[in-house]
Amino acid sequence: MKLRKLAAAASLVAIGLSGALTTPAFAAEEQFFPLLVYRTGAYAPNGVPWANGFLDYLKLTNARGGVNGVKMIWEECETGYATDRGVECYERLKGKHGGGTAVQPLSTGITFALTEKAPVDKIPVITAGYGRSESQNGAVFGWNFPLVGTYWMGADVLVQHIAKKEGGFDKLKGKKVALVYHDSPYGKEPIALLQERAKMHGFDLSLLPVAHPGVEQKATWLQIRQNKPDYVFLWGWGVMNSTALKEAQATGYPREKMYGVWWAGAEPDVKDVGDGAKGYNALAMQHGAEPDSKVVKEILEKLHAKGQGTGPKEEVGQVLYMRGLISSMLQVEAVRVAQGRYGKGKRITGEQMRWGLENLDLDQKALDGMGLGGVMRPVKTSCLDHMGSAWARIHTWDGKKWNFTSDWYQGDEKVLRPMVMLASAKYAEEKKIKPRTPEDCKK
Amino acid sequence: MAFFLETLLGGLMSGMLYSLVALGFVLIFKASGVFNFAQGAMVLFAALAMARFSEWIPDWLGMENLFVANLLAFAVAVVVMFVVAWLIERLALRYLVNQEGATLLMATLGIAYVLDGIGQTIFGSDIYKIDVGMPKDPVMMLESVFEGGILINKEDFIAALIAALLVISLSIFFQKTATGRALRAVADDHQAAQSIGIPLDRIWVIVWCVAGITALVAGIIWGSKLGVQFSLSTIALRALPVVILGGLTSVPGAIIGGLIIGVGEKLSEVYLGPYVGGGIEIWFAYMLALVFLLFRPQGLFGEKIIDRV
Amino acid sequence: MFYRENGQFKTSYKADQQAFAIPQDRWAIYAIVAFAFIGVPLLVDEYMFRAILVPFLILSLAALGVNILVGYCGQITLGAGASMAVGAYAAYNFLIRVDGMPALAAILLGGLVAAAAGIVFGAPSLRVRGLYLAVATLAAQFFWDWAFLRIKWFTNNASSGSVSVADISLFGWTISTPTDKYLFSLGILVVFAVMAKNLLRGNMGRQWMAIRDMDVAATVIGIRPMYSKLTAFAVSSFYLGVAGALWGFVNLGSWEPAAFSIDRSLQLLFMVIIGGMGAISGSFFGAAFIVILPIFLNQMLPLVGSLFGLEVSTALVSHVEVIIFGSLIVFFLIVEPHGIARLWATGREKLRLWPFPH
Amino acid sequence: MNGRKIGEVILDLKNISLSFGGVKALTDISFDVREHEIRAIIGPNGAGKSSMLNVINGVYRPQQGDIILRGEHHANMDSYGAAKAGLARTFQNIALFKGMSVLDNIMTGRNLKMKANMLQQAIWFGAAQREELEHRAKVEEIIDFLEIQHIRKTPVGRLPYGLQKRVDLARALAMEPQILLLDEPMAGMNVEEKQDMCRFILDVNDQFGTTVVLIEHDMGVVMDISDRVVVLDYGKKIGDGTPDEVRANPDVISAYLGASH
Repeated sequence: MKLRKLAAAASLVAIGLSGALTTPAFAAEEQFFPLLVYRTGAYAPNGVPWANGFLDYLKLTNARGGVNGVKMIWEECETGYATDRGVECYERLKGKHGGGTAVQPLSTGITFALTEKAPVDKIPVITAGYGRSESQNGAVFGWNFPLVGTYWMGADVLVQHIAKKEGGFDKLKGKKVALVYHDSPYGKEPIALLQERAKMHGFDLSLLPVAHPGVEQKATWLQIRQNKPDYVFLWGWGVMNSTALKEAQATGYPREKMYGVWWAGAEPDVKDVGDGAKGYNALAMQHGAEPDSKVVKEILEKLHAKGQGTGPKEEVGQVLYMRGLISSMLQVEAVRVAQGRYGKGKRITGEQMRWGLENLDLDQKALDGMGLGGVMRPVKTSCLDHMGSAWARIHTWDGKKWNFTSDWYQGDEKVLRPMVMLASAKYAEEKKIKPRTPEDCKK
Repeated sequence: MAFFLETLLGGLMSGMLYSLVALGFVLIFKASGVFNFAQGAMVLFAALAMARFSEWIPDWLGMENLFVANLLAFAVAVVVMFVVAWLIERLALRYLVNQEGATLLMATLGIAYVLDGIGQTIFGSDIYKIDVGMPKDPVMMLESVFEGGILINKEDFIAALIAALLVISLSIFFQKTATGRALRAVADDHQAAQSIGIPLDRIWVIVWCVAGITALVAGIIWGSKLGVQFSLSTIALRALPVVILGGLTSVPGAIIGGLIIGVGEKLSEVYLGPYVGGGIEIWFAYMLALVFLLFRPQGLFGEKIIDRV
Repeated sequence: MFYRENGQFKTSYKADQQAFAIPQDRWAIYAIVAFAFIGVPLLVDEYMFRAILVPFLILSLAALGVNILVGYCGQITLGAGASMAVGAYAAYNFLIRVDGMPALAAILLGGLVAAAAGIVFGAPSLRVRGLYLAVATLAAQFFWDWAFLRIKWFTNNASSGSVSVADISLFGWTISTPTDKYLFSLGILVVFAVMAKNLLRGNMGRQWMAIRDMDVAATVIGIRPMYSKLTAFAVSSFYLGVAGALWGFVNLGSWEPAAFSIDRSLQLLFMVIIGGMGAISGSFFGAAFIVILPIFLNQMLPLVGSLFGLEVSTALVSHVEVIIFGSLIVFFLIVEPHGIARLWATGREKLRLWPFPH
Repeated sequence: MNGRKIGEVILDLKNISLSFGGVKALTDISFDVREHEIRAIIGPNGAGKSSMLNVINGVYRPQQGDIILRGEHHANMDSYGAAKAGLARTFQNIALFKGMSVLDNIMTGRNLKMKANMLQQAIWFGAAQREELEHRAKVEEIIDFLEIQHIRKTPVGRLPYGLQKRVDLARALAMEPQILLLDEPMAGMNVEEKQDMCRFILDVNDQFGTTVVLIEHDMGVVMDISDRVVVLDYGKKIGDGTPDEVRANPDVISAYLGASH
């Protein structure tokens, strides 16, 4: 018992010490971001570039002089993609340096857990391109921000794309679509939408789960070989993606008919498959690999050239790096918006941050200004719409790099909205949440 | 029918790959009574070494030839695995002689953690490539007999061949060489072997070295198939039912067990899976092994265990 | 010198059979429990509650369950996480499917369901042991992992497979603040620890230990291996099930099967090895150690690194963490198979004799 | 010799045969045990003596034969049934519970007599505590009887061999058996310890009227304390009778001479 107390005391001391050390001396206002990342474990190859992009944009913001002089500060915590560790990280970091501004867990599991805690702590949970799809409804999910993309919207775009390829939604009738998915809340998210769409258009949807971490897929692909689906949607993460591509190659399933979600469409997923992945398509959550964008050049010049960059230089501009960068940008911009209302040059609280996130309005000019012109489309959020943009396109791997191969699609509101409303109403009832009204939003 | 055969063949080939990992278990268990849970971590460690050195060596030496680079990397990886084996014996196992099986099992779990940590610290935790020129595309067979033919995965086929070769050479090693015979003597009776002058600790180092090499071969095959990444260490969990089924002390058991498990899980997933929602192969393999255990606690080819009072 | 038994004579077997026969120990335990209930809530902050103390309490309870099975009955298990999962999901279903079900009752019923499942998957222990049993328990682990992912009924048809529980209440006391959660978990832990102590010092505990130490001899004096092993599985799974339900209801609030994966099973086993097999206190030591070490390293390593002008990345910290865990497991198995609890006991022994070593 | 009265046959073994794989351990062995007597089984190493005891209390299952305990026929015993029927035993290679104290080891011998259910035990106060104290008192009597008060709380693993043997006996006695099977209770002891052990066996037999079946190597001891002796060699019975009869049996003599004992 004594040992336990000793250790607890020691860790308390350590917490105090590290707090003292990382607090810089100068007086300017600081905006603190807890960083939940994973650089180890089964999903590290995908977690690392995202984290590096995320971090680099915060560094770049400081190099640009902060947000109206407010400096961005952060602390990293390794979650290993495990929910309980993620929660511990969140608890540890949320109160530091005057409180966390917003948190981005990069894990659907952690998102689910934090969804319960965020309203209590008043810290927004930003899940750009992941998390629970119904949390788009800000009236019920007041603190969740699935900015720029949800899985339902992504799946919807995929269906639209294959319908276009086939020559219209009516041509989907009788077609076979197989969903190969990571057997976790993440992988299961699109099922509801795909089932809805399957009902609407009469295509046949088969579900093929793959157990964590996804290195054993032989049986899955044997089934695909037998059923010969017209399209395979891949909802994988980490090593599951490259394994799927290798198995597809080994069973001779044409990669051209495979479509990945945006988490299954980055360099780590295809690079060691190389030519075997040629022709494989994936959703681009607006952006793809953007080595030529202005923001990337700026980062290389302002950070990496001075040895202040995070991670290897080659990674800058890759798909997941850009995803991290954009996620980071969105929160920095929300800080800017919030400052506009609550005082320029001041530190904002989590609650003020929420207002900022609900009033994001990044038009083309703003994007160009940040060097993100051509990388993504404008985003405009509201109190009731926490996604802000429902656009995506497809990119294809040519054996060496990702190239855009489609026009922009927009998720179909007529399909998405009812589903979001239904699911969030169910959640509100379970949790006894009183949805916010437009009047509440004005506060 | 064609599909059934295909599934069967697919199962046999993944079974062969499981056997390759299972062999490492059997070797160590035979010679030292240790159920080496760290075998998976060793596979990862070996594969990481191989992948990284085949990347670094051309850089250091400034050469291009992939074959030579692979060869050199293989040699270095072998040395690395020897060092690992020696350290494991030196730092842990020698203090755990004659402990209960369960204790040793837990110790190897600890070793697995250490290897995972050190491996990723030295070699990194990204996904790496081993390119030994394995063909990736499938071939079709018997197209005249079945419509669409039967698909054979060339890579798996070669892997199965290599596994078979490894088993044969291990058998020869055990039967024909003096060291091999000493190993078998140790396996039969530690004290007796010691009393006729077989140095136990050296034998154990050798066995761990051999297991290290099997891990390396398994790592190369699996690594070139899946990419070298942390998840590779989880294949130990897939090979576990194989050894249980085949018997912990039997080399042929590891092979037959691997084939049975491979076929069993693929058939179950393909034919049973769709009725219950799929994803059943992992626990099905375990259940298969478990049901088997209840009827034959020593496994297919294992030695019968008799308790004496 | 202060820790002396001289002059304390027990005049009845009753006094000698007490849970803590030495008065100093007894008072120390009372003091610690009292401090935990009254002192701690006054002293520590929210972070300590949420990130350290609540997980510590719940994992202690789980480790206690594992210790009963592994440390006292000698049956190895790699499926402890599965028992927690069964407890958590069963409790969840009782809570949402039965109107007016009190949360505490749901948690206990979850424990009972876990106990039943534990008996089923413990049955192979009658035929197999050691490594083979480890495999049987792994089968349970993978089976339940799968079942909770795949069988929608268990998750109330949640499309994601993730379930959540709003704040629970106990006789009108809503458990929502970290302090509430802490006190609730602490209360349950204390009750369960006392019950474990009672079981283990009585006939049941002796039967388990007899089976552990020498099962043939145990049979000969009339202990039925089947009954003893299965009760050990049942009691252990009951503890794990309750711990799992608490982990879900109180600590996470929202969870998915991955919260109770094989990693959790291994973690619990390590707690018991490091803390001390066959010692109730070992469960607490082990849980404390495993909860605190990663947090401690996360804080300390970058500091140590900065002393030498090195930047320690989060990746390195977590690698170092697994290396340290692994090394400690091997270390304890070699040097002190009874873990921290025995080190502590040895230290106390010295204290009792101090200052005269003989 | 003393005042106890040897009674009827309590345990009758008929045509017992036991083999492991192809190896015959016991071949067609029959003998009986009478109430209150001390019955010895002797024979050279590997004669099948321990196997015989293992058959009697159900550790091994014989392929053939009939075990008649108090008039009830059993094709084989099971250990639990044997324990319930009042058979207790000690082991040649001491089978104590190493992780437990002497007291706890002996208390396990009472397990069949303890009735509190698991819930009562978990709550402790009430039925379980009462029961525990009752049995503790009984166990303390045995501890006094075997003169091991001073080591009550010691883990058995730390005890010297002779004392472990005594604890082993104590645990068997705690079962209050009707028939006590002793497997080489004096092996490895010095003369003094042997004398103590002899005294205990005779006292048990005398005071509690317990029937004793005993395997022993030390011929002097066997001939001194036992009422009847059965002799095994290579799994076969070669002699049976009073010590004097056995001593005069030519088969027994040749077996022992041949076995250089």
